[in-house]
Parts: sequence; structure tokens; C-alpha cells
Amino acid sequence: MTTAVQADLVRFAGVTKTYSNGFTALAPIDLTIGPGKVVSIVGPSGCGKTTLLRMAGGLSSPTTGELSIGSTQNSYVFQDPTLMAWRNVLANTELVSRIRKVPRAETRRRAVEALRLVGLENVQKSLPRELSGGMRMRVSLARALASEPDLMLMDEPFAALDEFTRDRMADELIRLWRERRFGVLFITHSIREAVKIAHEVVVMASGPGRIVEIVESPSPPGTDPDAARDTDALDETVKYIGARLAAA
Amino acid sequence: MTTAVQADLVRFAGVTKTYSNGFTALAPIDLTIGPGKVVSIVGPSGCGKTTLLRMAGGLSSPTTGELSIGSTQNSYVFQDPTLMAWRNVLANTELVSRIRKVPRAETRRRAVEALRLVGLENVQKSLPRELSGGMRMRVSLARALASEPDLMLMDEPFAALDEFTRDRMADELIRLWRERRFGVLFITHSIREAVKIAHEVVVMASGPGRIVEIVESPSPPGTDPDAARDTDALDETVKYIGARLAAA
Amino acid sequence: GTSAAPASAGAEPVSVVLGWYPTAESGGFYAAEEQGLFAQQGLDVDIQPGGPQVSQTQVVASGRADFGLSDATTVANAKATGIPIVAVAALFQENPVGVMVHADSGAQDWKDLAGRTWYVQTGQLGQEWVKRSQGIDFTTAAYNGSIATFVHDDAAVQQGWPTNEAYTAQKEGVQTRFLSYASAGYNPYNDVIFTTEDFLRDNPEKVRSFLDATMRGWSAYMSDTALAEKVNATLQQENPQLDAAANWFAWDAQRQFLTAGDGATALGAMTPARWSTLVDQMTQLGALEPGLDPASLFDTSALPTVPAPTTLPPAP
Amino acid sequence: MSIAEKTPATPPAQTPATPQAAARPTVPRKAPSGRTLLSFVLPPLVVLVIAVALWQALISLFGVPKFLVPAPLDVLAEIGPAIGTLVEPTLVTMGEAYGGFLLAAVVGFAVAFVMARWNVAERGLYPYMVLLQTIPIIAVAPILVVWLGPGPTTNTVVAAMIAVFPVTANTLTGLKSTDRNLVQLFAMAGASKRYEMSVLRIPYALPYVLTGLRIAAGSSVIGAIVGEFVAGIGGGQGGLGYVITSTAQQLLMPRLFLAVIAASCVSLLLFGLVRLVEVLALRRWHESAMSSDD
Amino acid sequence: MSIAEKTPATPPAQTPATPQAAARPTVPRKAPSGRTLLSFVLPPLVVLVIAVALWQALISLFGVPKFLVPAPLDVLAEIGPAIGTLVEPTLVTMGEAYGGFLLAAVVGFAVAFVMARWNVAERGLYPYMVLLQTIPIIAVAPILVVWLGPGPTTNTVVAAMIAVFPVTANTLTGLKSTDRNLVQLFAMAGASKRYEMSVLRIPYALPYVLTGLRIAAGSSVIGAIVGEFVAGIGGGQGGLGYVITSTAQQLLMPRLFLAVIAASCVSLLLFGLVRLVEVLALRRWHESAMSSDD
Ligand SMILES: Nc1ncnc2c1ncn2[C@@H]1O[C@H](COP(=O)(O)OP(=O)(O)OP(=O)(O)O)[C@@H](O)[C@H]1O
Ligand SMILES: Nc1ncnc2c1ncn2[C@@H]1O[C@H](COP(=O)(O)OP(=O)(O)OP(=O)(O)O)[C@@H](O)[C@H]1O
Ligand SMILES: [Mg+2]
Ligand SMILES: [Mg+2]
Repeated sequence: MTTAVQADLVRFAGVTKTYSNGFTALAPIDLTIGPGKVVSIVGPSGCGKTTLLRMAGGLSSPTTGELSIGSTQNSYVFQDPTLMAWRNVLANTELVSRIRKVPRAETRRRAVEALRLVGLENVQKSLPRELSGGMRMRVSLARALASEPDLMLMDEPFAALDEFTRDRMADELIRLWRERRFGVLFITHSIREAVKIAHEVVVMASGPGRIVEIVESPSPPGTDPDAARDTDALDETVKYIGARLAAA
Repeated sequence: MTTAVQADLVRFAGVTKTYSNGFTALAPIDLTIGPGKVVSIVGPSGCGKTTLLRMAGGLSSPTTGELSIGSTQNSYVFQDPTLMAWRNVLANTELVSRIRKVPRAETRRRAVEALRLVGLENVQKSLPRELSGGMRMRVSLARALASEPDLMLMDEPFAALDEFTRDRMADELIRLWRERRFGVLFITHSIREAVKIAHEVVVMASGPGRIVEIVESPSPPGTDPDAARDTDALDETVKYIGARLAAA
Repeated sequence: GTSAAPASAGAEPVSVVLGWYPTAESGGFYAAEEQGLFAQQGLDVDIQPGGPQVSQTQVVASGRADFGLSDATTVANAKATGIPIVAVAALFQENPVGVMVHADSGAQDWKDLAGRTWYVQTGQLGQEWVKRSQGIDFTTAAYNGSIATFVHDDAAVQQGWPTNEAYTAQKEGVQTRFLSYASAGYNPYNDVIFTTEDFLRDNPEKVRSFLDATMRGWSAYMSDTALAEKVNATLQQENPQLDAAANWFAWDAQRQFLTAGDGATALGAMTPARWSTLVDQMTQLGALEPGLDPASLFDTSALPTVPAPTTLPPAP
Repeated sequence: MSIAEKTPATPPAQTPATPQAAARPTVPRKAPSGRTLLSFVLPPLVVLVIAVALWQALISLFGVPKFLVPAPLDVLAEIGPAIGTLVEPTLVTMGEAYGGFLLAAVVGFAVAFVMARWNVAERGLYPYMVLLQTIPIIAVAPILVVWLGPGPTTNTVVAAMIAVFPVTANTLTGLKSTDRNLVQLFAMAGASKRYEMSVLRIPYALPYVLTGLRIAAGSSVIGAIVGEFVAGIGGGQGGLGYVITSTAQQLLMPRLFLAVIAASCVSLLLFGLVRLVEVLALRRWHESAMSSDD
Repeated sequence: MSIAEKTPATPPAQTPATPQAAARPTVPRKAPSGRTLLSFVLPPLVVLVIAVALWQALISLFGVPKFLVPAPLDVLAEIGPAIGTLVEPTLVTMGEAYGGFLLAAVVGFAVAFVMARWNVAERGLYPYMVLLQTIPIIAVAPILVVWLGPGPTTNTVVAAMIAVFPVTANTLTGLKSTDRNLVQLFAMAGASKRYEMSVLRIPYALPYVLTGLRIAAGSSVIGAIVGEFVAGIGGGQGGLGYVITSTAQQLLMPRLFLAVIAASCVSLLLFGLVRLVEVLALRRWHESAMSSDD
């Protein structure tokens, strides 16, 4: 279907996923994430969003269909914090850079910066178990941000956060994106957030998991910062997607 | 301060909590949950909501202050699903009733009913790892619902759910409450949900964790089902609380 | 080995692995050492203690030690399985091993021991020989080095040495009656000194020197109480858990076995007849395939004639 | 490349009618196919072949004498003549080892439970479990023989003594590692400690317990053999320990090696059983036993 | 009771200036106070006293003969005369046991790593680890003696042979239990298998590994003693295995018991060290070692 072959980050072509217990989590999926695109995914609980994201990150392989992954440096924010319980917040945040052998000072700089972004600069030495649920999730987020990826895969990263923090995080993400233009595949249950943050919103439904529609956002992140925001167009799109979800 | 001594479910009087690493999570807290009251808690990530809820459930003891717990049958929905990985969904849901030696048939009936309420009647035999994050959280919810408690303690039970499912769950909770009139202490990051569901909303702030204000809901769950809902009063309260949170 | 010069830097190293920890049973070697007999022969002897499950044949056959001590059946077994060792001297002319019973258990004779539980070392042939030659039957149980069970059980039959186990039982207040396997006709040499065929062929002089010093050491150890006192003190040092009284008892009791029969004229003597008998008996018991040549098991060519001492003074 | 280009996604119409209403398929996972079975049997066989080849090569190259290590072919040749005399001892040892294993499992669990249940019991008893593990069997053999008589009963007890500590240590760690929130959930619902143990802690500890049992599978066999060394009875009833001692005495190395191999088979069988339980009990939920893709 | 009644909550004004900006306090946790120390030392002491009292009582009541089990007082009385001859053997055994423990730890880790790293290695090697565990030392002792000579070196190896399996089995289970998502995170970031092992899997497996080491602490001591039985003391000083054999043979029961107690102390010391590492390494993050309130 797509003819442009250059540097797509991920391309699903007729990809399905059937788990080993025989349950088909995803009916054929077609989806492409171009470089620097922000794509968000919304859909009811259990419709296969995580399954799709895991395949995009190469963490799980398709049962049938073709999946090509063009990105080289992925970051993944799991639905759960997934931290090393024995390492403090700073070490957890530095993890990916350390693995990639980024110089010490730069690693530290990035980690501290990322922790500042998520508002955890003052708990650098704490262990995960000494943090609240939302704080742990933010460490996980900081870890992904600090790794400066081509493609950022995020599974409901803000679900455990209060509305205020959540909005701030989303704004920070967009700000970062403006600087670095990485690709983003972003699962959220907040339709408004999905629309606000992304170039396009993938609307999924379950029974079996599938893409119902891919909706373009009226306020993609590339546009002028505060101009196009919170307009009627946004509200309308949110409503449209809400209706689409309710109908599926 | 309070003079009515009869059957309060939980009463905090000047309760503080300092963790063993020396961090004071809660400055003196005063709060009472009367029988059959629905109280929701909102506050920024890390402000001590979970800490407070755990103390209310007797899972953690106050460092100073007085805490009296009057409820005999508590249910607790943890911030994480906290399921037995080796038991299927049905067995996990039946757990509390089984412990309480409720007759077999009744145990089964309640569990199936609770699973129906959370929309998981068709995965009774699945193991937790075969479920999505949101589904797991719903099992945890079903487990609490099936246990028919005096006091239901819920730590962001709907955070992992999509908006649609989330609203349905909240409605179901209110419906159940109407039938059984148990007490509820409910943490959420959705201010609207907090206001919609509760008699009163506890607004918390951090640094150190404390109660900023306790706001009465304009649409407490006792009132006529669809009458008072989604009114301007609700919107106004939501806005007020939002402002209160932003200011703290 | 050529040098016969007194102990010097040029002394040839030789090693011997004992059958057990240092006790009176190995006193002759220490006596030779004490008197400088090895050094006089130009040997620097390293005495290695054995232990409960140390396999001297394997240690010697693999070259870890030059000489080893074991009983005659072990030498025969080794030879039968192709291990090229050869006996060069036999210290215990009469085999002391046998069984003991509580003196008040009513048992006088082998026949009376039928049906009882015999605590014996696994793999030994004495009990098999008794079974066969006396036509009696009994169950055997592993002897693990402690006679506690025997002390406790009046009916038990305990394998042992009159020099050791019998003493221990007595110390615990148990009067025993000892029946040696020799009295039932099973009398292989014990504490046989062996080396490899190659070693004997290549170093006949060294073997001779070693045996010469050893036998003279033994002779002195048995007859010279002053020396024995010194040696026993050395043994005590090497084996700190050794009970001094027990050791003197063994020193005294073992001499009759060392000096019995041919031992009177030549310590360590071995005869073709005795080895033939052993091979016959082992073959009868099914412990050997028929056809082993008894003459291949031993070689007295390097054994000097050192007679047993004429007087055996009592222990001090 | 514009985004619009790839928009048309699989329309819902294409998908079959909603199966959401029907119950999920459960456990239609296939039995291990011939292929998987092969992948389990092949590696040890390959290692075996390599090991035996190496063994033979080393013997030939370095001229390792036969009285130390028999050549594989000698051991093979010994099977025919020896098999008749090895069956019964193997069965005897098997009985003792498996009995000891069961005893160790039961006692090991029980002690671990008590220690997990009462902290003070853990502090009080743990050092003595270590101590029990360190007591050389030879020191207690006479006592056991006096109490239980020489032979299988004593050897079973010895096997249990040697195998009990791994079970206790692992079970205890497992019981104490149980997710705290689940424990609190049980407590809140008013579960008795017994219920908590059986329904929560034990399943949670299973991966640990089973690792302990794996270790015990080998330990109990060696324990039975050690028992036979020090407290066994002679003859055919003597078990492999008897065979091993007497063949060692007679330097019958090929037969000794056969007896050792027989002992290994006894423990491998037990080990295999533990593995089987492990796979059956854990593969559906525990990382250590799950296949990798899900 | 109305809700309004209790509304006025602690106003923010009452609380001190926001410490949120300052870094969190880290690890000002107190060292174990005298009280806690007591609570660790007291229970085993109490058990000891009870055990010794029972021991004496049983001996008095049932007239257990001294040649089977000596009375506690006899053992006590033996300390004076025996201590001189026990110090050195204890040190010898300690050296062998601790050396064997280290060897077992290193080899056990290494083998477990290899097996965790390559599935095929696990399938190929595991049966042989079991087999190794089951080989009676008596069967391999002659080989070891020939290679390494009788005495401490061989005994160290025997100790390691006996202690290695618990380490391997536990480490492997631990390495394979590592949270799958973390493993995938490492893989995604391009971590080498080595990095993944050292930074992720090993720390994750620590509770398991340490349980294995606890078991090995006892096993290595018994291994050293068994080594002395079968490989002898060589030219060196005999260890406790020698003392035990020798005293058992002479029915010197009080001294035998003292030697056993010395062996137990050797392993308890090692065990205590493992415990210490365990507490230090795990208490801040692992359930099994954490205090209960947080
Ligand atoms: N076990 C612990 N030890 C030390 N500090 C802790 C511990 N648990 C929580 N804290 C700290 O206490 C504060 C309150 O934590 P709590 O979990 O109650 O927050 P919360 O309001 O539930 O946050 P969230 O919305 O993110 O779940 C946090 O700052 C956290 O770092
Ligand atoms: N390992 C597994 N084995 C079997 N079925 C699975 C497995 N993982 C997920 N599923 C099923 O696949 C479906 C999709 O799961 P997935 O986790 O992708 O949902 P999701 O859209 O992320 O849901 P949520 O919003 O609740 O996280 C679910 O119905 C789930 O039950
Ligand atoms: Mg998901
Ligand atoms: Mg919380």
C-alpha cells in the first residue's frame, strides 16, 4: 500500500498476533510510523494496544503478516514501571545511556535533566520501593527520555499521574519532540491527550483487536506552540473519537 | 473535634507517617469516614494518598497520632493488580469470600457477578499473565466487589482503564453502593470522577503530605440517579478543586 | 640407587604410604627414621599416613608413593585387575584379624556365631571364608570404624584386631572372646609392603636398602623399650588423637604376629606356599578368576634377612 | 511521505463477528511435539557422546591407567556380566534414596513453615539446621544403628538428613519472599495463618521449593549410599553403597563405575520427576519455566 | 453525624516550609540496637539451653550409654584436655572448607551463567551436574589423590564438588526468574549478554544465589571432612575428619562430639558471613530481608 520506502520507523502489514493459548489478540493490522511522527493509540482495555506496541518495539513477534522495524534506537515505557529494585532512581534513569556507553558525564547530565523534567530531581538516591506508584512510573518515563531514542514507545505512561502532572508531562514530551523529532507511539486512555499530543490517533477496538480508524489530529505537535491548542477542532476530534470508540 | 462516637469506619486524629528512611510522608492528618460514606481523595503524585489509604486499611501503622478503625470487613484495591499469578481469574475473584468461608455456591455467584460488572465474564479461566494491564486491574476490582465489605478502600482502581470503561465502572460502583451502602475511600486522579462519585472530596497536597481541604460534592451518590448529574455545580466544583490543587 | 653414604644432601627420596594413621602398627618405620637407619642407607623417607578409605594400591601404582602397606588379598586383587604391583615383604606373619564377641554371650566357637549380625568391613574375605569353611550363615553389616554398636549389642559379632578393637571394648568394660580368622584357616599375610614391578626392577638396591632399614627398625622397635618410648612419642605427635595406653597395648600385642612362623628368622619373610594358599582360597571364594600365578604376587629378592629379636621385653 | 497515504486501516467489517461474548480459549497448548522432545533429549546426548569420546581419548592419549579410570569400552563390556548383580542393589538404594527424599521433603517443608511462621523460631532453629547439615554421618551412624538397626531404615534416615537442609533453606527463602501486598490482602480478609500458608505462600514459594527439591534429589541418593557405607547391611541387600565399597576394595573399576552410573540414574530419575512437577506446576505462570514469546 | 462537622483539616499554613525542594533523606537507618542484637542472639541460645537440658535429661532418663552419646557435662569436661589437639585440625578443615566454598561459588556461578545464557547448555549440562552431585566421593577420590596428592588440596576439591550443585541450581533458577520486561529492556537498549548478566540478572538472582550459598556453607564443611576420610591427610596436618575417624575408632565420644561441634562452628561462621552479606545486600529491596512495616 505504501510506496515510499525510505526510513519508516515501523511498518505493520497485515500483522496478526495469536498468543500461545490460542487467543487472537490482533486481527490483521496495517500501520506505519514515519520518522519523527507522533502517533497515539486509544482503545478499550484489552483491545491489543500493548500487544501492538510490543511488536513495534520488537519485544514480541507477529504470528502472521509482515513487520519491518526501521528504527535503531528504541525506548520503551512499559505499562508497569519495570525498575531495578536494587538500584536507586538515578541509576535506573541512567541505565540505557550506560548500556549504550554514552560518556559518564553526559549520561549523568541526561539523567538529571530527565529527572528534572518528570519532577523527581530530589529523590535521585531513593530506591524504587521508597517511591509512590506515580513516582515510579515517572522514573520509568525519565529513563526513556534520558535515552534519546529514534522511536519512543510508551504504554500509558501518564496513567498513574494526577491531571496536573500529566498535562505537564505531555507538554514536556512535546517540547522534547520539537527539539529532537523522534518518532513516538503512545498509548493513552485520555482521548484528549491522544489528540493533543499526536499527528494522528489510532483508534482501536476489540473482538478481535483491530484498528477502526486512524484519525488525523487538528493540532499536531509540529504546529505553533500555543496557537492551535484547545480549539474547537480539538474538541470536535475528541468527541468524534469518543463516539467512534463507543460505537465499536 | 468529633463528638459523635458511633460506628465511624475510620478516624484519623493528628496522624502522621514517617517511613523508616526518615521521610515524613504525612503531616498530621484529621479525617473521618462515617458509615456508608463515599470519600474520594485527589492530590498530586507522591503526596501520600496511598500512605493514607494503607493506614485506613490497617496495612501500615501511624508514626504519631491516633487512628481508630471501626470497620470490620475491609476490601482493598491496591494501586497494582496484586493477583495470585498461579490462580485463574475466577479463583482470584473468589479469594476473599473463600477466606471468609462464604458457602461455595454463594462465593461463585458473587464472583461471577463481580466479573460481569467489570466486563470479564468471558476470561474466568485465564491466568493473570494472559490478561492486559487494564483487565488485571479489573480482576482486582472484581475481587473487592465480590467480597461485600463495610469499607471499600480503592487506590486508583480505574487508572488503567479507558474513559468509557472507566465511566461504566464508576457507575457500577455507585449502583452497588446504593444497594449496600458500604463506606468507600477512593483515590483517583480524575477530579471529575472524584466529585461525581463521592459525598466529599479530600484534596491533598505534598511537601509534606497533608489535607488541604475537604470539599463536599454537589452530586453525592445518594441523590436521584440521573437528576443532579453533570450539572453546572459539578463542573464548578471540579474547577474549584483543580484550582486548589494547582495552587498547593 | 647406589649411594650407601650416611645421610647427606644426596639422600634419595623414597615415600611410603601407611595403612592407617601413625600408630604402633607403623612403629617400625618411625623407629628406622628415629635411629637414622634410612639415612644410613642414603634414603630420605617420606612417611605418608593412610586413612579410612585411602587406596594405597592406587596411590603406589600411580607413582604417588613408592611403597605401600596393605593386606595380601589387596595385592592379589590388584594383580588380578592388572595393576603391576608386587609384594616385597610381609610384616604380619600371622594375620591378627578376626572377630570378637561378648565373653558372656555364650559363644565359644564359630558355629555359635551363626545367625548373628556380624559388623565387618565391606569387601573383606575373612567372613566369607568362615561362612564357607564353617558352613554357617549370618548377616553382615557395615563396620564404620566405631564399635559402639557392638558394645551396646550383646549378641553382635565385631570384626577387629586383637590389638585395637579388643582393647577398646575392654576399656568400655566389655570382656570379649576373640576368634581369629587364622584359626579358621584363613591366614593371609597382613601389612604387606608392596611396590610397583617397575620400581622393583629399576631400583632393586633402593628397595633392598629400604627394607633393610625398615626391618632393622622393626626389630629395634619391638625389643628396645627406650627406643619404643621415643617412637611412640613421635607417633603421638604425628597422630595427636592416639591414646598412649592403647598404643602401648597394641605395641605389645602385635609383636607375636610379627615374629610368628618365618618371621622369627627373617622379619618380613614370605613363602610361595602361603601365597598359593591365599590364591586358592580367594579363588574358592570367587574373589579371583582361576589362573592367577601366586609367584607373580611377591618377590623376596630384595628382602634382607633381619631376624626377629630374641627377647621381647614387656611394655614399660 | 504523507500520513494520509496509509490511513485506510482494516475496517471493522472485515473482522469476524465478535467472539468477545464467548469464553476465551483456555489451555489448548499443545503437548511437546516430537521436535521439542528432541530438543530436550538431544543436548544431553550430544554432551554424553562428547564426554565419552573425550574420556576415551584422554585415557588413550595420556595412558591413564585402568585401575584409576576404566576405559568406556571396559565399562560397556562389564555391563553384561555385572547387570545381574547390580539390579537388586540399585533397587535397594532407590528405595532408601526416594524414602529419604520424601522424608526430607516433608520435614524440610515443616521446619521451613515453622520458621516462616514464627520469626523467633527461625532465629532459634536455623543455626541448628546448619549444624544438622554439618554433622558427619559417621558420628551419628552408631546411634542410628542402635536405634534403627543396620540397613535400609537407617540409610533412609541418613539420606533424609543429608537432603533436608536444601529443602528447608529454599522453602524458607521462598515463603519469606511472598509479595507483601498479597500477604496483607489475606490478613485483611481474615485468613488464618494456615490458609495463608497453603493458598498463598506455598504456591508463591514453589519455584524456590522445587529448586530445593532438585538439590535434594541428588543429595538423597548420595545420602543413601553414604548410609550404606557406614550403616548398611551386606550382600544383595546392601545397595549400591555396598557394591561401591566392595568393588573399590577389589579394585574392580569397571564395575565400580557401573555402580556409580546406576546411582546417577537413580538420582536422574528423581531429578526428572522433580523437573516434571516443576514444568507442570510453573510453566503457566512463572518466569523460570515459561516459554519465551508470551 | 454530619460530614461538615469534621471538615476543617490541617491548614497548609501549619506545615513547615516545603522540603520537597531539598533532596530526600537517604539511608539514615539505624544500626541494629542492643535490643535487636539481643533478639538475634537470644533465640538460638534459648534453643541451645533447652536442647542441652533435654540431651542431659534423655541420657539420665533412658540411661543412654556414654559410648553412644556422651553427656553434655562430659563433653564440657573434655574441652580442657582436648582443646589443644583440636585447634589445629579445626583450622585445617576451615581452610579446606572455605577454599572449597569459594571454589564451589565461583564454579557454581560460572556453570549457572553458561546454562542461563545458552538454553542448549542448560539442557546438555544439567543432567551432568546432577550426576556430578551423585558421584560418591569414594569413586573419584583415588583419581583426585593421584592428580593432586593426598591432603588439603584434594580435600578442598572434594568440598567444592559437594558444595557446587546447590550454588548452580539456585543461581540458575534465579537467573531464569528475572523479570522478563527488564530483560527485554536491556536487549532493546543493546546491552551485551554480559552486561545483562552482571547488571540485571545477577542482582535479580541474588536472593536465590545467597540461599544456594547458605546451603553450600554447610556442604563445603562436610565435604572437607569427607575428603579427609577418603583422601587422607597426606603429608599435612589432619583436619577434623581425621579427629572424627580417630576418636570414633577409640570410642572417645566426648572428644568426637567436640570435633563435631568444632565442625559445626566452622560452618556456622561461614553461614553467618553469608547471612551478613544477605542482610546487607538485600534488606533495602528484597521482601525476604526487609523489615515488615514499610
Ligand atoms: N516504603 C517507603 N519508604 C520511604 N518512603 C516512602 C515509602 N513509600 C512511600 N514513600 C514516600 O512517601 C510519599 C507518599 O507516597 P504515596 O505512595 O503515599 O504517594 P501517593 O500519593 O499514593 O502517590 P501516587 O499518586 O504517585 O501513587 C512519597 O513521596 C514516597 O516517596
Ligand atoms: N501472554 C498472553 N497470553 C495470552 N493472551 C494474552 C497475553 N497477553 C495479552 N493477552 C490478551 O490479548 C489481549 C490484548 O492484550 P493487551 O495487553 O494488548 O491489551 P491492551 O489493549 O494493552 O489493554 P489495556 O489497556 O488493558 O492495557 C487481551 O485480551 C489479553 O487478554
Ligand atoms: Mg496495555
Ligand atoms: Mg499511590
